Parts: sequence; C-alpha cells; structure tokens
Amino acid sequence: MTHGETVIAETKHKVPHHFDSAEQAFESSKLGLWLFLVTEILLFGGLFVAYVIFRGLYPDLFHTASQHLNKILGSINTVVLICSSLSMALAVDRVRQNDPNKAHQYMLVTLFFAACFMIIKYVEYTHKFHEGLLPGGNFTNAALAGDPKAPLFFSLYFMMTGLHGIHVLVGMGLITWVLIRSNRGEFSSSYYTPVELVGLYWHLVDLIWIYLFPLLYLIG
Amino acid sequence: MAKGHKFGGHARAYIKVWAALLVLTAVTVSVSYYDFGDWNAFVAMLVATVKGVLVCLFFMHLMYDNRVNQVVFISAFVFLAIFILLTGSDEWFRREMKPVKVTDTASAALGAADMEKLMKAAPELAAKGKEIYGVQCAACHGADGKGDGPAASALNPKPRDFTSGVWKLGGTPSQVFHTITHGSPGTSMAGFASVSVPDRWALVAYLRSLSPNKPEDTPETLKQSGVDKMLDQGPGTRDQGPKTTEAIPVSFAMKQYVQTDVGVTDLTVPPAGTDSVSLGQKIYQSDCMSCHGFQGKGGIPVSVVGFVSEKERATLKTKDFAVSRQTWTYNQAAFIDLVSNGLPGRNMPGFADYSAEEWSALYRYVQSLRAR
Amino acid sequence: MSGHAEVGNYLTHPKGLRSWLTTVDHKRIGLMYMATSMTFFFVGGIFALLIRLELMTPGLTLMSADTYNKFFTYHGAIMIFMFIIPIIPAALGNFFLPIMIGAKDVAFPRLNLASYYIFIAGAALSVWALMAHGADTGWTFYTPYSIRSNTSVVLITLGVFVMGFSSILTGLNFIVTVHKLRCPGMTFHRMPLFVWAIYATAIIQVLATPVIGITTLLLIMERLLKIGIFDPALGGDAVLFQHFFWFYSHPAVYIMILPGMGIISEVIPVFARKHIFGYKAIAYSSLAIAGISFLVWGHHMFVSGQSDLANMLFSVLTMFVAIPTAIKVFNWTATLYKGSISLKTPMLYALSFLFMFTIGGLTGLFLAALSVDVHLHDTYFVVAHFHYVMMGGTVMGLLAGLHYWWPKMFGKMVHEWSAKISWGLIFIGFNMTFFTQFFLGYLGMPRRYYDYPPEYAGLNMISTIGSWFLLAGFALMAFYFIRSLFLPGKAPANPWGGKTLEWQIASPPTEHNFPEIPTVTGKPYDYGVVKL
Amino acid sequence: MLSLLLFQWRLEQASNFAPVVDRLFDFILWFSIISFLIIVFGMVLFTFKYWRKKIPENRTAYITGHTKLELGVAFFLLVVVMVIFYWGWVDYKAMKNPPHDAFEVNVIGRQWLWQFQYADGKMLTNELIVPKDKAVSLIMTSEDVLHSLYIPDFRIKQDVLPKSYTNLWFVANRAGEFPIFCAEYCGTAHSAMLGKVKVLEQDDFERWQMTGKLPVGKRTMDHGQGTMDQQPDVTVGEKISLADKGRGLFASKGCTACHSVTGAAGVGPAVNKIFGKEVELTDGKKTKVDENYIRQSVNEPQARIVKGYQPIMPTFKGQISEEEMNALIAYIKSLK
Repeated sequence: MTHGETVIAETKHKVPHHFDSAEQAFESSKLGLWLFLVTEILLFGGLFVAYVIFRGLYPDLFHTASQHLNKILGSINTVVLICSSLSMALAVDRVRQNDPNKAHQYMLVTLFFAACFMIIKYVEYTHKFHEGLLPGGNFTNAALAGDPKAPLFFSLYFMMTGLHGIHVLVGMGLITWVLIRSNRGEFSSSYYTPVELVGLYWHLVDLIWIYLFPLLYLIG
Repeated sequence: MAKGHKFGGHARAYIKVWAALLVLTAVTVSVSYYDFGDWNAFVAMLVATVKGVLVCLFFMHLMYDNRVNQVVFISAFVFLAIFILLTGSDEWFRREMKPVKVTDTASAALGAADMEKLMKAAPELAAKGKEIYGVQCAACHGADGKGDGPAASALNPKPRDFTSGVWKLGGTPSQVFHTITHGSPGTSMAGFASVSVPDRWALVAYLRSLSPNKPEDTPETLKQSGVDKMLDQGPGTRDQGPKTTEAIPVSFAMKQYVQTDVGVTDLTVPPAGTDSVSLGQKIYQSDCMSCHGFQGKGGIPVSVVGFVSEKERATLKTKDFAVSRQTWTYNQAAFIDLVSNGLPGRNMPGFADYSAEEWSALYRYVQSLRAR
Repeated sequence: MSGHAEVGNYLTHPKGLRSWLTTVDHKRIGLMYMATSMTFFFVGGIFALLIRLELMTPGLTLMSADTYNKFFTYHGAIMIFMFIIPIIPAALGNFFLPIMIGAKDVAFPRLNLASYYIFIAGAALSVWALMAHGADTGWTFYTPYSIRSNTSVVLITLGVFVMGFSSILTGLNFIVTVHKLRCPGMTFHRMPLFVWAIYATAIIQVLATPVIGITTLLLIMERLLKIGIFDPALGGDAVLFQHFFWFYSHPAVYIMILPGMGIISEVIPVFARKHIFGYKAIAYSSLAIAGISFLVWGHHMFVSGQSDLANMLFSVLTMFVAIPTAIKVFNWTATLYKGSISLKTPMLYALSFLFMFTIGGLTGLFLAALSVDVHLHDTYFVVAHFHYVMMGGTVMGLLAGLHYWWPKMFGKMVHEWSAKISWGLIFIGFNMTFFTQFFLGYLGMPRRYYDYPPEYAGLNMISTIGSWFLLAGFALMAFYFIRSLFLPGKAPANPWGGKTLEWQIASPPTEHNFPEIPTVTGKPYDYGVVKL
Repeated sequence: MLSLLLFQWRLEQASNFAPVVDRLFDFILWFSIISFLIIVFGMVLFTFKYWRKKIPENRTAYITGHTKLELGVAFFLLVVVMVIFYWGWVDYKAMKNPPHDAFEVNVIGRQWLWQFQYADGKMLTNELIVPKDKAVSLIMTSEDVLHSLYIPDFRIKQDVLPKSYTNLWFVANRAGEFPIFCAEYCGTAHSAMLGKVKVLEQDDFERWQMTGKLPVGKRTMDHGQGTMDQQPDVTVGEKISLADKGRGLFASKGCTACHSVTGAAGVGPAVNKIFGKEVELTDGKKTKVDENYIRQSVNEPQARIVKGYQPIMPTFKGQISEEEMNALIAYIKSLK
C-alpha cells in the first residue's frame, strides 16, 4: 500500500500520510487528548494540593472565610455547567448521527450556558472586589482583618476559580471554532475527531468545577 | 467509522446522567447547611467523586474506551494523591518550637537620663498610658477610671476611683509608679511588674491626668517608693522591677559564697508551699476570681476597649471553664501561654510572673474547677 | 539498500530555508532542536568556566558577588531547562524514535513543530530576562528570596513556564507514537531499549511538567499580585514552594538521565557484539525508575524544616530508587562478558558513562542517608554528586549517541583520532574538576559561595584547572563535528554493524524513512552464536 | 582509622554527633568503593580479555540474561540500602530531640549576619559562645529570607525559616573556635554570612555569663587549619591598639557583610576615606560624618540614611558596649 492518502467518504478530510487508517488517526488523537487532560488535572492538582494543605493547617480559618462566598451563585454555576456538559455531549452525539443542524443548536446552547457561567462569575468577583476580599497582600476586608492568614483562602479562591475561568473561555473559543467548521460541513459520522476532542475537553472543565465547588463553597 | 461505535445515539442515557448530576448537586448543597463536623468534608468529596465518575464514564465515553486511555486518566489521580499525601506528611506533622523567654532587654538599657524624662507627665505619654490602661486596668478600674469596671462588682474592697482625687497609697508620680509595680497589699490590686518601665510611667501620667488631686514628688516620697535608686544608677542598669535571680547559675553563686565565707557546711532550700491545690486556689482567688467568678463559671460581663465590634461589646462575658473546648483545656503549655500573654482584644490582662511550680498548681486547680 | 536515489535524502529534499522552518519531518525538527540545544550547552558552559575562574582563589578574583550569583543562576537555568532536558528526547529522540519503531513520522507532526517553536519562545523569554536585570535566585527560585529579589525573576519563570509546554508536548507525542505507530511485528518486547527509555521519559514529562507550570505561575502571581501562598510574610509557607518545585524537579532529573541510559543500552551491545544482558530487566527498570521518581522529592528538603515523618518516608523511598539503577549498571557490565569489544569513540563514551555514573549513583547513597545528609546537604558534595550523574551520565550518553548516530544523521564519518583525543581531555578534565569537589563538600564548603575561607583554596584551584581541560576537550569536539560536515566522502549505511531498524535504511535517510513499511521478526540485539 | 588513609585532611569531630555521622559516612564510603571497584574492574577486565583484536566479531556468546543473578544482586542491594537507611534514621532521630535541660539560645538569621540572643538578654552578632560538654539547644528563626545555620565541625545544619522556629542541638566536646556557615542561598553576601562558635570551659563560660569577659591569656584553641579569619582574636590580649580592636569588631560584628572597607559598592555605604566628610542624606540634607553620626547610625540606623541606600540596617543598640563603640570609631577614623 503506497503511502498515499485515503480520502474519507463525504468529507474533504484526508488521513495524514503517516497513519495507516482513519481509525488509527482517530484513536491516536483521542489518546493524545487524554494525555493532555492528564496534564490539565495535574496543573489544577497543584492548586488542589495547596488548598488541602492549608485547609489541613487552618481548618477554622477556611470555615469562617468561606462564609463570605455566595453559595447560591456557586450552586447555580454548578447547574449551569452541568447543563452545558449535557448539551455538549448531545452535540457530539448529533454530529456522530450525521445530524449537523441539531448539533449546531446544541453547540449554541452550550455556548449560552458557558456565557451564563462567566457572567455569574463576573458578578461574584465584583462583589468580592467591592468587599475588599482580594488575594494576599492587598486584602482589605474589615471583618476578617483580625486573622493574618485570612487572605490565604482568597488567594487560593481567586487562583483556582480564575484559572478555571480562563479554561472556560478557551473552551468557548474551541466550541465556536468547531461550530464554524461544522457549518462548513467538514464533519460527518465518519470524521468528527475535533468535535469529540473539544467535547472531552469541555467535560473535563466541568469535572474540575464539580470538585472546585464543594471544596470552596460548601465547607461545613 | 470502522468499528461502528457502540455508544452512537445515547441521547436518552445522557439525559438520565444529567438528571442524576442535578440531584447529586442538590444533595451536596443541602447537606452543607447542616454541621456534621468532619463528616461534612467527607460527604462533599464523596458526592463530588460520584458526579465526577458519572461525567467520566458517560459523557467522556471512558466506559467504552480502550484500556490505555483508562489507565492514563486514572494515573493522573494516583500521582495527585501521592503529591497530596507525601506533602501532607510533612506539613501536617511538623513540631512547634517556642522561643526562649528573654527578660525585657528594652528596660535594661534605660539610663537615668531617660527616667528623668519619663517622670515629667508629657501629653503623648498620657495618650500612650490611656491605651495601656484599656488593656491592663479597665477590667477593674472601669473604662473611664471611676472604679466601676465589670469585674469591680465581685471585688471587695472596690477598685480605686481615680476621678475622686483620693490616693490611698499616695498620688505623687513615684508613689503611683510603686503601687503599679508592687500592687496594693490587702486588696485584689495585683503587681504589674511584667509591664515595661516606660509603659508604667505612661500609665502614671494618664492616671494623674484623670485625678483632680495631683500632689508633687518630694525627696522623701522618692526614697520611700524606691524610685530614687533608679535615678542615680548609670546607663545600662537592670530593670528596676523584681530582680530576676535565676539568671545566676547556682553553682557559680555557691563557689563565690564558699570562697568568701569559708566554713559554711550546707545550704538547704526551703520547701515550696504546702499541698499544691490550695496554692493554686490562693493564686486563683488573688488574680483570676474577679473576672472568672468563684466556681470558674464566668458569665461576668467584661467591658472592652477597641478591637471588638459594637454589638459584641455589650454582651461579652467571661466563658465558663467547664464548657470551653480550647487547646488549653488539655495542654498545660498552651494554658501558660494563654494566661501569660492574656487576650488584649478581650481585655484579659497577662499574668506572667509565676514560678513553674505555681503554674502547675494553678493549672491543676483550674482543672479541678472544670471537673465540678 | 535500494535508496530512492532520485528522491534524495531528508537534508537536501525539499530545498530552501522556508522548507526547513515549516517542516513537519521529525528528522529535521530533531536537527533544529539539536542545533539550538547544543548552542545553549556551549553558552551554559562558558558561564560554568567563568564561575570556576572566580572560585580559583579566595576573595574577589574576577567579578562582584552579584554578578557571580547571576552567573551561577544562568549556568543552572540554561543547562537544565534549555540543554539537558530537551537535548536527548527532543533532538535524538525526535530523529530516531519513529525510525526505530518503523513509523513514517511521530503521531502529531504539526504539534511537534509547534513544540519546537514554543521551546524557542521560552528560550527567547529567558534570554531576554538574562539581558534585562538577570536573575540571581539560583535555578531553584526558592521563595521568599525569589519574591524579594529585584532581578527580573518574573521573566525567567515565564520562560521556564513556556518551555515546560514544549516538554509536555514532546512527551505526549512520543507516548502516542509508541502506542499507535509501531510497524507490524514490532511488539513492545521487540522495541529497542532506547525507545523504552524515551517512552519512560515521556511518561515523566507528561505527569511532572504541569506541576512546574503551576509552580512558576504561582511564583509570578506571588510577585505581581502578592497572593502570599509561598510568602511567609503574608501567611504562606516557603517550604510548600519547595514541595511544589521538587515534585517536578526530581522527576525532571530522571527525564535527564533515562534517555542517556537508553543510548548506553543501544551502544554497548553493538560494540560488544553481544545481546544485551537482561533485556526485560533493563526495559522495566526504566519504567520502575519513572514510577519511583515521583515518590522521592523530599530528599532535597531533609534540613529545610520538614517533619521527621516526612524525612523518614522520603529517605526510605529514595533508597528504593537505587535498586533499578544498580540493576541497569550491573547488566551493562555483564553485557561485555564474552563479547568482542571494539573501542571506537561511542564505546569509549559508553564505558566512561559506566565509570562516572557509578560514582554519581553511589554518592547518592550518602545523600539519601538522613544523618549524613544533614552534614552534606547544600555543600559541594551535592554539586559533585549531580555533576557526576548529569555530566558523567547524560552528557556521556549524549556524546556516545552523537558519535554513534552521526553517520546516520549526516552521512559523514567523524575523524576517529581527534575524537579519541577530545574524549581523553574531557575524561581527565571532568574527573579533575568534580572529584576534588567531593572533598570540598565533605570539609563543609557550602554551595553557591562567591567567596570561601582560605583553607579550601587548594582544592578549588585544582578544580578550576580541571575545567580548562574540559574547555579544550569540548572545543576540539565542536571543531571536528562541524568539519566532518564539509569533508567529502559518504558514510556507509551501517558503519557499526547495528541490528536496529535505523541501520537498515540509507544514511542520511530519505524524507519518508522507509521505502516500504518493514515487518519486524527478530529481537533488536541478536548478536552472538548460540553454541559458544 | 581506614578512612584516614583516604583523606589527608579530616574534619574535626568537635560535637557529640560528629563521630556518629562519620561512622555511617565511612560505612557508605567503603561500600561505595568496593562496589565501584567491582564494576570498573569487571569492565576493564572484560574490555581487555574480549578485545575486538583478540575475539573476532562472530565468535561472541549468545547470552540474553540471567534472571536469578539479577534478582540476587537486586536483593543484596535492597538489604544494604535498608541497613543504611535505618542506621541514618536512628542517628537522625537523636539529632532531632534536644534534652529538656539543654541551655537554650535564640538564633535570628538576617540578611547576611547571625544574631544569638541569650536568656539573660545578652545579644551577640556572628558569635555563639557555648559551654563545653553541655547540651546547647538553638531555637532559630529568620527575619527575612531562608538561611541555614551550618557548623561543619559539629556535623549539624538546619534551615532557618521566617515566621517559624526550627531547632538544632549539640554537645560541644572540644574547647575552641569553629566556623559557622550559611548553607541556604540568601542573596548577595550569602558567602559573607560567617560566624564563629566559641566553646569555653564550664568555669570560663560562667564567668563570661556574669561578667561578659572572655578568658584572657589562654589562647582559645583554634579550629583545625588555623583561625577562621586572620585578624587577631579581639578578646584575647588587651595590649593591641584601639583601631586594630575596631577592625576585629568590624568583621566579627558582621559590618563587613554590607559595608566594604575598600570603597567597593556594597549594600551599605563604604566606610573608607569617609570620616570628617559631608554626606548627603535621603531627605537631601547634608551631615558631617563624625563620632556621634557613627554612634547614632549604630544604635538608631534609621535616623540618618545616606542617599541611595535602603533603610535595612538592623539596630545594634544594647549589643555594642561603650569601649567597643570607641574602638569602631577609631577604626573608621584610621581608614584614610
């Protein structure tokens, strides 16, 4: 079999020359992305370690500081992200069933939910800035001023939710990119790797928030 | 695709998983409103893990994926767990060291010239005095010095009302200084030698500013209160408070003593107080009872200066020893630390000058109060 | 070898600088990585020589304390992040991994090129930092000094952060390539040991590098937003930074040494004409080292105020990492038994690897034992230990690999005698420089000392003289490597008689490596006659 | 004993931990030498015995491995390293638990000098005076960045962290003077952060404790290879000139860490050729460098800071006696 490229039916996509079959290309991309998700988990893992260590050292500080977080907004955000995860899964499913119109709608729903998440986060952040609950050195909140370690909680809070927020923004960018390519008809049931990969990435972003939410907001 | 994906067309499965996730979220949020102590964190993590597993298996198709992807994804959590556990083995198991208690070097270096300057009541000295007064003296002498402090109700005789102009032990600066340093015998006024010399002079300036009657010092009042010795000694003289004898090693003193007065046979050290509980009781009644009550039940309102918010100021009462769960209840070092430093915010003055044996007697007595 | 004459090799076809800068051919990307990394090696080397010159005599010899602190930071940062981590996996690994497993290219060629350009971006950021206010925190950036220092720490940590991604992407690429692109017949147990080593390194790269990413990110946030997680003044904990840093940096030490071991496992069987002794033992000890390397980082912090429990745990776990390493060294020595050993330059470097890496490994035992480490930590004993492991190990492995694969990469043979002379210079210079430092360390001279009490003067003088030999050796090597490119004459396809796949194709290979996909039947090192 | 053959220098064993650590050090040293010789001898032997010139390429043996041998080697090594670990762990635990009656000293590490604070209020800079044959426990903290108190002759080292306390204890079993190094990188003058441990006999120590005078006449036995820095030990003879005494103090009190005497740029202003001159302060005013400017800068350094320098000089109030102050001033005056 000479090293030409086999063209996938109904799509303009060519399997790269160094792969033997489209199946091998798809499986390689998936393994590649799973490895990338591992690095994401370990990136956030660093912050989780810092959180767990400091919570172990100053449990009551974390309890009093977390009262200042708005549980309601946090819960809404969790529900919003879970819905966006669902709509993304359905979008991938639709693309796999060769039903691009429904897929586009689901992708738009995902984008909408993601936007809601970011807006709620924006509201939370401005409320915190207003109350002076800023990270580290520039912490000016009166109620918690007594305890020198209080800014630690908010440093961790802003680092974790900030980094997660950036990942949500990147996710929204990726979904829009996939939406545009899907509009141009590049995907079908036989070639939908980018959609699958963006879907996996988005579910990971949701998975990280599922852990972030109870750790930060629901401290008993 | 080549293998005919098994998981094509699973819309219904996704909706079910989605519903499960929402329910679990509701569960975890509601659980967080009740206080189960440590269980809260465990439940929150358990629910989060269940939700995470659901997302992984169904939304991310890990269930139908080949072995390598599953191993790869799980290995991330394994290495994260290693990171947490081994770092935790260090951070959570460190031993706490406490520095050596060093006698107050500041006063040691005070020269006679400074003593002169401090005695003349300057305005900013009085302001500093007011601040120290709030921390050390307001508990009994009241926020405005009228002798109506919260603890005053339990005291007999009543604490001095400075605005009345009456000085039982003399109102000249040196006499007031002497009373602050050594206390007033026969009353609950304890000696405050642990306060540094400059602070004590600041207190003197503030107290005299309250009182209409301000007698001036005469040579014999200086001599009588021992302040004159402090004036003429050269720079770098030791603090005029009680001499810290334990700094001199016994072996050295013994050798000096034997060298100078040959012929002395033995030096017996007099036994410390009788049985320790009564010693503890004596200390408790002289220093602590006025605020913590006779049975250590507390509940005596303590008027507070500064740190506490408005609504807390009125209701702040001393706590009942039996109910308290803090570390001092099971660790004597924490008890000594707490009592010697006091709680400036909560208007508890520090009592530092007990010997080790008095500390343990007091600690055992307080524990006996908790047991009743 | 029916080389496609008309197609030409990967060096000449396709033509033009643009084709090089936008290439997705793993061989060209490998060469570009090698060129960049080797230049950084020489830059880092110059800083090392300047440091040694300053330390020649006590007191001010050449430069002020600040400049000295900056120079040893540059030496550390450049050598580690820009040379020793990328050089073998990204340069030689990129070039030979696909060929050795019979693949046409790595799994994601464009990602491979992207990771090279990310590496260039990171390196540019770090060089810019060195040009600006420099950095005088040491390559470890320990807080709170790295927060207080008024040098451009943010820039250099940003550079490290970006270079970290290049390392992750390379590792990711290799894992997928090994799993998905092996040619028919190439089972895991028929893969060459170099591929095993690069595979184990890739696992560490993927799992450890993100943590240095978050550490550098937090350090930048510490300086810019004063978040106070690592700053004791704001309630944080400086030892926590050390945990974060070493959780990456100790596995990173194994990212550096494992590829070197991989090359040695390739070179020794070929030049001893003998099957490797214990193929499975060496292969799986690479994975074992990769695994254990994540458990041992605390031995860098025995005296940093760590709890006794943690010290005990880390000391035990560090001892376990000695076992697979010792097995490898034992197996390489056993491979020589009853062989037919030819002392060409690659073999010389492989044997000196064995010689020096054994010293490096054994001195590790001193530092793993708790009570002895209290005395030896942060002294020149540690400096000697890691130079013996990194320079005596990885650089010897790299040089063995370079000399071994040079004919395959460029189709030119290296002048044998000048190579042997430069080997001699490097061998003498290295031992003279670093063996004396074991004594300095034991006598208590601390690390990173700009000036030292007079009683350490003699040993430091010997060490500096040794570094001049190293300079001579490497200068001669650079000369004869470059000269070999312009010499006429073409190297044969298999000059050393190797049995692995890269020796079965033309040298330099064509752009698509194999005229047709090979199927592998035998084991990679089938030397030797059964009856003997 | 045996290891002496290897090292012509031998670090002094001046504390209770030194012989213990050296014993484990020697054990690992001999184990390493033996295993190194086995590997290198094997390699050299095989290389010469099976040289390509002696054995043609196609007559090599087909050996692919010997699992039992490998497992044997692995198990033997496991036993040895576990012994090393346990031995190290036992000695380490002894290092970490100070006896209760130890003589406690507070140590404050600060950027580029060590301060030792005694229970009776004495504060020494870069100089730790301890009794011989008595447990001394150092409770250490740092004022700014990480440092590490390292006394090679005692084989002890411990990092010093800001905002928390770490501990080191030892029993010095030999009178004399031993260098203290800073072993954790801490900035510009990390290598100038040197100190001295002076171990005195019990009576000398008590006399010092009461009178502040170090033993006169009896030349304190200096550490192995000559005293740390070459100047005369200031506390020994009384007859040396005031300026010389000042020069010793200038070094031992840690001034050299920030102020250079050669005019080179340092953290603090250089002090040579400066006496009697006008210097400009941060607030623009000018002042003459005279006795009371120096005296004030030592006791209240923040009062008059020279332009272009940060106010980070620690106060030495209460640590420099009158006569030491005069010696310092005489020394600075002598630096024309």
